[in-house]
Amino acid sequence: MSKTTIRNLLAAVLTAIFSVTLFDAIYHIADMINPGVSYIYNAVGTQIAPNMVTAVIFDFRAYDTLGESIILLSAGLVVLLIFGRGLLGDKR
Amino acid sequence: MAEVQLVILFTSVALVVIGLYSAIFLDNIIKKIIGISFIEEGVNLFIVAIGYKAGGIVPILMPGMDTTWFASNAAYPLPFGLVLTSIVIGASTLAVMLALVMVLYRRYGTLSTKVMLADTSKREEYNE
Amino acid sequence: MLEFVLSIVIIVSAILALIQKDLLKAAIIAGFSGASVAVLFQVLLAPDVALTQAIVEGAIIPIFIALAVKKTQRSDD
Amino acid sequence: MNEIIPIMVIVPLMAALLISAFSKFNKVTKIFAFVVALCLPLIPILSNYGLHYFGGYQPMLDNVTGVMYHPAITYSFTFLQQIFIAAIGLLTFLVIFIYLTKYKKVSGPYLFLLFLGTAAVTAMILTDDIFHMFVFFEILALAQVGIVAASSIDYSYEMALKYMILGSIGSPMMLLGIGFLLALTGSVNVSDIAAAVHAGLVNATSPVFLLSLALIFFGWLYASGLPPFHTIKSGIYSKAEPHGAALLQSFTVISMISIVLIMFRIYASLPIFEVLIVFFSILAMILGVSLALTQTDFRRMIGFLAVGELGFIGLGIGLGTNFSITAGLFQALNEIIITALLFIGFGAIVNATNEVDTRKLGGLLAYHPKVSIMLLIGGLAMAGVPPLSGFQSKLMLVQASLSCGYPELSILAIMVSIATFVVFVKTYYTMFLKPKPNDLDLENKEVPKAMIFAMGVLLVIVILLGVFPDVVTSGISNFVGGIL
Repeated sequence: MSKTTIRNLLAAVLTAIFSVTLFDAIYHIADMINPGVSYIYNAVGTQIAPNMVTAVIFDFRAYDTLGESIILLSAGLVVLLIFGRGLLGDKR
Repeated sequence: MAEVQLVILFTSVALVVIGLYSAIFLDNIIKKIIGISFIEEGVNLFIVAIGYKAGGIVPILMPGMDTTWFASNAAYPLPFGLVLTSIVIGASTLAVMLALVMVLYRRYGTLSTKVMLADTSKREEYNE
Repeated sequence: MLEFVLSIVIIVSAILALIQKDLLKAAIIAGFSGASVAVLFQVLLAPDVALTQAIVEGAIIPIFIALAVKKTQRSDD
Repeated sequence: MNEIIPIMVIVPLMAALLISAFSKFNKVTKIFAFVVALCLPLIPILSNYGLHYFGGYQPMLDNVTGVMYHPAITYSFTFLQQIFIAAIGLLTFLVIFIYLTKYKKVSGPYLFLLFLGTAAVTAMILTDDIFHMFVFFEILALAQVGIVAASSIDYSYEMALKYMILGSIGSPMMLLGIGFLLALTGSVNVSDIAAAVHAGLVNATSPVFLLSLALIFFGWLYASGLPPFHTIKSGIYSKAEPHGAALLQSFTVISMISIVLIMFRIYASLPIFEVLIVFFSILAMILGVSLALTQTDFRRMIGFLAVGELGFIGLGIGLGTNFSITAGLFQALNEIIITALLFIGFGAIVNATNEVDTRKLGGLLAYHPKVSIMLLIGGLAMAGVPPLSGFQSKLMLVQASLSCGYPELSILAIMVSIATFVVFVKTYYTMFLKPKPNDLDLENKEVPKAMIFAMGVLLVIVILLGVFPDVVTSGISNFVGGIL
């Protein structure tokens, strides 16, 4: 039995165990959902914007949205870099 | 608890499992990347399903609604906000991966992971 | 009822995308799955997320994958 | 409220954006990058401790359930954050200084990525919000991939793609774990989640809670390069430019401790959590050292040694007492500085000889005496030789595991330290002391002055921390007392 076969078998078993656990957890979680801070958002957010999701992403968690736009920008820059702009040294 | 929610939660986990399977076991790198996009989709679907409220309304305050009634009946906005961020994150990482694949294809002429991502230390010894 | 149909459509199209030999078709089917997820978001009372999902997973990602496939080989063997 | 705290993230972020926009003006970019990099270690030292609520939203009381929630993202800044942000700021300054003096024409995207990575780890260690940490974790992953892809070393794209694919499996898993926690507690703020767990609102033995631990733990293993991700992490270090690798390993260490501290605050009541951390740490120590022994590429060797040292941090945190966590965090600080010193020093050798294979090197002591002496002291510090800083933290770790009643772990830690010493001395001997091979060509180059300067600064810190460890450990100990 070669090394890759054993590794594949191990990965298959682990994936199977993981999927079964995940399905089991999902079955339980539907009863355990706790709204938590969302009540506060729905109560306070009406004074900020009519759409609560907008209130969350542009007011309470606006800093996450900044991070999101930074990711978009940096992904663009990394793609440009991969296609050859701004590499170090004399690569290609 | 609502039946709708349970069905959608199961769908999301099924998507995660399908994506995980393809990302681990398939050889073609584009298929792997499609599988990774399924994992991200499944996770997003899971988080949105947390925000669902049976018999609730869309969390948008329409003119004429009472605010206290709205607060106790609207769906939960926090998971929706998180998912909006994570969708964009997933798309960005996918774009970077595809760019790397396009450059590496020029060098190897194949999309097989076994050839493209062979263990580099072994390959260096082989080349010498 | 709608969510049952959509769930089946999503899972079946995900599997179809992964067993498809032609990578361009696989990209389009993956986009179809993403668009169905967007409709599910609408069912789950999240219209904003549904809009973003429909644009990103339904259109932009399939276009990226199709571009990558166009620059590389088209079939999977 | 403390207005300076977000400035620590915003300054490198804005510097990155401005540099990428104006990279055409070479000279201006160089001066600007230098000035900003010089500011980075100074800002945390000058600012006060405190909390920052974004948007000014103080914690609010939910009238229905009577639970306090943090509606906005919270940053908390204490002594621990101060010391680590100052360390990463200093390291960024040195790396950017080396980079600016090495190349005549600066590359805008590369400087962007260096600053972006610094901003991302700063946000990760400051934040008290698990989803915010995830966002900056993704930014960090992109920055790492970019730094590796930009280097001029062969096969860097392959390594970047491999890292990216593993990352795109690891980080959605972490997000899924965060989703489970969000479902159980209704919040993504770590203080809220920890309060809910301690108050018994969450059933701590339910499979859902355990699964969320497993998923976030998987993401942590990927972020910190513990087994099964040790090979890819050391590969990443060896495919980056040496000064980039010095920064990459510090990113790894800081993301490791910031995630593990968050996990510790949430899951410390589960006994299996500490067992898991200790298990993977021991695995990392053994695998790291034994794989380092077999390497012929010395960059790869240092990469594996760095992974092995990560195990010591995990060991300290996994033991779970105040003293041991202090020891682990002190070890993290020492590792950032010592490994950076080693990467920069070996990078100087690569720069001077264009050769990375230890079998083809030899007799470098006569050619580069300063570098070799400093490297020797760095290696001794990593192995834990008194009176250097590595000795102090490892001594604390050994004492901690003895006082917890695990003498086996302390014996193991000592043995791994000795093995580290052996690996380092073997490599050092073949590179510096063994007679020079005939076909080795050493005519050309001097080691850049900037590298010597950076190594000197780091060496001074190593010696100072070794002689006066109390300056750092007493403050860290206070912080640990706050989270226990």
